[in-house]
Amino acid sequence: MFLKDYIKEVYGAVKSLIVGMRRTGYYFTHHKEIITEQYPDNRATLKLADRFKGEVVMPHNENNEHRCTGCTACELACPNGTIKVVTKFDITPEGKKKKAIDKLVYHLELCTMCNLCVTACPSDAIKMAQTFEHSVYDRNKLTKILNNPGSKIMEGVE
Amino acid sequence: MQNEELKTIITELLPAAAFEEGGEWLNVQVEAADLLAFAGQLRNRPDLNFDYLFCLTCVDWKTHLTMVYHLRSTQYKHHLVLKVKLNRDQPDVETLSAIWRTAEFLEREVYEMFGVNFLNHPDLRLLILPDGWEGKNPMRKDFEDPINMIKL
Amino acid sequence: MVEELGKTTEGDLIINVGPQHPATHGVLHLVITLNGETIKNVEPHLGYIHRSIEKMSESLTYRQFIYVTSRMDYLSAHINNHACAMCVEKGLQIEVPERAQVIRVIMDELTRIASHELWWGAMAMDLGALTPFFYAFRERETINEIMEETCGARLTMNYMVPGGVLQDLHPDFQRKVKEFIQLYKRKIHEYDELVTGNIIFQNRMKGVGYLSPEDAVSYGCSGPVTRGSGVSSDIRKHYPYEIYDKLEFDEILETGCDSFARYLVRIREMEQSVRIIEQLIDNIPEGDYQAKTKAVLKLPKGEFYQRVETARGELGVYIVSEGGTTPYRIKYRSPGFSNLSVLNKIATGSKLGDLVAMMGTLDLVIPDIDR
Amino acid sequence: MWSLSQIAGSIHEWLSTTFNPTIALVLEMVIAGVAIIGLFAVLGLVLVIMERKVAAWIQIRLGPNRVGPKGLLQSAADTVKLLVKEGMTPDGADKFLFNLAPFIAMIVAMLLMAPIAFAKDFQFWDLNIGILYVSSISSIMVISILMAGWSSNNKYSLMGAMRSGAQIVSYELSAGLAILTIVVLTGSLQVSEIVQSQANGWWLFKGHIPAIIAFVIFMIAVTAETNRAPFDLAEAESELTAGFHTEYSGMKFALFFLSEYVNVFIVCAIGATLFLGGWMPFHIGNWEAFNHVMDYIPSSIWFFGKTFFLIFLIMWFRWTFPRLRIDQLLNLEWKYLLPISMVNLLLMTALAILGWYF
Repeated sequence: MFLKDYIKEVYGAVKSLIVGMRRTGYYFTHHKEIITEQYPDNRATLKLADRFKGEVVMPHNENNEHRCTGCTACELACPNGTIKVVTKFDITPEGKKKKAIDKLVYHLELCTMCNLCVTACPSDAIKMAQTFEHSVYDRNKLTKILNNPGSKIMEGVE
Repeated sequence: MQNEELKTIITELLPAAAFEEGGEWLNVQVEAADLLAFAGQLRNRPDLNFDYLFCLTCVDWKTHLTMVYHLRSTQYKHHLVLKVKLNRDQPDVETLSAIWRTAEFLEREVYEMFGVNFLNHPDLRLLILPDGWEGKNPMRKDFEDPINMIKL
Repeated sequence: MVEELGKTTEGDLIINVGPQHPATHGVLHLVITLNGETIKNVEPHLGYIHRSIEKMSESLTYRQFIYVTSRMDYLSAHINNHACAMCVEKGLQIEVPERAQVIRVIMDELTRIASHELWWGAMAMDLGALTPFFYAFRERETINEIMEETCGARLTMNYMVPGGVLQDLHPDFQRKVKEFIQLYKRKIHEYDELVTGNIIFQNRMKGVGYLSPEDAVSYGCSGPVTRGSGVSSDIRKHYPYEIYDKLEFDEILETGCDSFARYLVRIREMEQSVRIIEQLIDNIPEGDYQAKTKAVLKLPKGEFYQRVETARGELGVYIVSEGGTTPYRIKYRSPGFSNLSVLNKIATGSKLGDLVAMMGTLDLVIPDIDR
Repeated sequence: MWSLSQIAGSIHEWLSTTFNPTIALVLEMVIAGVAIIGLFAVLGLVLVIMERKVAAWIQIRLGPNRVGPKGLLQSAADTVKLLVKEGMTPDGADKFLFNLAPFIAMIVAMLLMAPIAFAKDFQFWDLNIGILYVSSISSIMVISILMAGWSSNNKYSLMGAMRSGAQIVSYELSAGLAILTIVVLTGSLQVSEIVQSQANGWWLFKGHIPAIIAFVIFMIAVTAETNRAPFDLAEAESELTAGFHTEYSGMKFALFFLSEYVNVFIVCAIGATLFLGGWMPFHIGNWEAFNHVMDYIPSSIWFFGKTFFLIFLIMWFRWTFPRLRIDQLLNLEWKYLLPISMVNLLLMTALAILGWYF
């Protein structure tokens, strides 16, 4: 009886090992199952999801105009102090003073891509871009100014 | 067991207990001196059987500290929130680690974060803060760290 | 150090496992007293990744503090966010639209599967089998891609907001999830072939790390750790939130009380999560994905406690509000912290090699312990 | 057709005709030494790249594919990296032993090369106790591991070394008994005679079930003896970070690494010699045409083919199984392998006495 159990035990053990080896052997011989993505080489075909949160950008149209009114909603919504809105006063053709942005400073190094600023923006001035290769040699380069130099607010955006 | 039933039993056990209204669960406020005996009864009385201490924390109210114990019975599925007011300058309270073993770890965290001194704790040492930490307890409201804390 | 431990006698060996060690998967620091290969005492030293999220949350608004909690238990980030969002909703008495509830539950269960997949691979790696890790990541990757498509990120999604979810589902979401379920069902038997049925693996797990049901309750363990000891503790079953009370799923209980029981609980929990997703994926109701909320949220004065079942156990969010825009005090009851406290109890007397098996089945995520 | 023995013979002839006998002998020794060191290095490179590719394919990855054609020069690049790295010696270490240990590991591995028959009539030293020599020299290996573990002055290293000491000493028993079953059949310890006795069929096939059991036990035992997964407790990276070579870096680490792979090669070569007929081609009974085709393949290719097949088996084990615990490891040896191999040896002796083998 003891011997029978002993042999049964050894048989069960060996069988479980062989089952495992069959599985790894299957993958060893079936190379089409390989899932490696060769990242820097596949840059051309690499497609990120369109909602991917890479960095905050401010889209400009062809006349170098953006939609930002300088309301600082994004600055208030940001949990990390990533965004600083610097405002100035423009003189409109009617001679009135109007608040506009001078600079929208964005600290990429502090950003956690939480998307709160984009949802907070009442005029859809900022959005998330799908870039992700952010590494640079100088930390200062991560501090970005989102509005292009000389850009103006689009007509009709309040 | 419903909150009302619990209330009557607890009033029997400890007439000095004060109840707070408004919360999801029954809130009971007891004196620090009564805590150990009262907690033992909550744990061991068969019809209460609060065997699961699922949250232990402390709140700094600037004038005083409040220990908050969230209790649950895995058998009857009723809840109780136990609160103990502590003196802010000399916060001493009996440890509950003999009743619920999980309290040992959670109390160590409260000890270093709030400076609450747990009497008769088996192993009251710093757990999260680095060895040789001196100065104030980080989770208290008046804690200031000009280097690491960024005010927005 | 020697005097500190107190229990040391001559001939004992004290080794530091961590803060940088291959088996601790993070910066957990265990000071282990050994007698030969036998463990006499395990003492965790925490705080290497303590970011004081509780203190941080005190200065963030009710919309902002949710994103920080993704960084606690980063493997079930969705579920952490979910707990916080629900706690705020509880305080404001916001009615969440049904569509948002269903989306949240699907996301939670996907997160749970992803977390268990990673745990499975990492635990097999701890025990010396390096191959399962890659098989687990193959499946997890598809979940991450689904998350990336809908939420815009792979790990720290920040998808839950008070009142619902941040964005509507991606149009491809349902198709992709169904594809994932098919892939999962096609591949799950490999897990049994490679690991569960393997005799070496079973010998490493069975009878290791015995945790009695009484201890599991007394030490405040939760999640698969208690269910491996036969204590029913699934928050989704006992204190259902969102639409869990309308769903059909089983609470997995194993009575082995050892590492293998905890292992089986997690493996079978993945199947239950798939079952939940299958029930919901074709029945996502139409409607709003977010309730109308004010721009600035102010919780009324009071205390609010909300708990959910994360992949690791019971996560509680305790908010004390003074009526302002920021919480007065937040306490996160993290499952890992209590589960870690039991390690000394179950590890004493076993071999050093067993320690990695126990840490593996306790499924410790260090940022969740340290917060 | 050229063969290794012809090349060796012509070198010998040219040397003996050109120089006087003493100088010729010295030159031959130098050539043999250089050849062994060369083989040692080449084997290390080949086995490392092979292991990495096997691991990658099992793990549904591509593996190294950047350096050289299909990544074949990856291990050469790694060697260069290890060579230029700083070889650190920890402050608290026993410096003499610490620096000596990797060399002992390497020297042992090189000594073990001597009696292996690489091809027909091509052997460095065909001594009449070849198999005994191999099993005794290979036990010196444990000394280098213990030395490394002790002198590192690191608790992880020490534990790894102690584990490996217990492991190697106990697994040598079943490896030895498995070898003995074949020695019983051939009646000789000389490697060339063992190979010669398999001219009409390999012992794995001729020796009935006991030979197969002995082969399985041999493979398990040598996997343990070379400290490879699932028996890699000496380095157990999830428990002991890197075990006995935790403190080693640069070329000293590389020597350990290299000697591990060369040891794998040697034990597999011994296994191929004992059970799979060494350099003997594969013959089936009276199939003259088939046997002739088999004979046409050079003997060195037969030998290396068999050896690399066994190495692949060991790699396959490594990338499939979890690691054993120390007490289970010793249980496996003392409760299962040792009794089985003892009974097996008895059976084989009975078979040999009765002549019940082909």
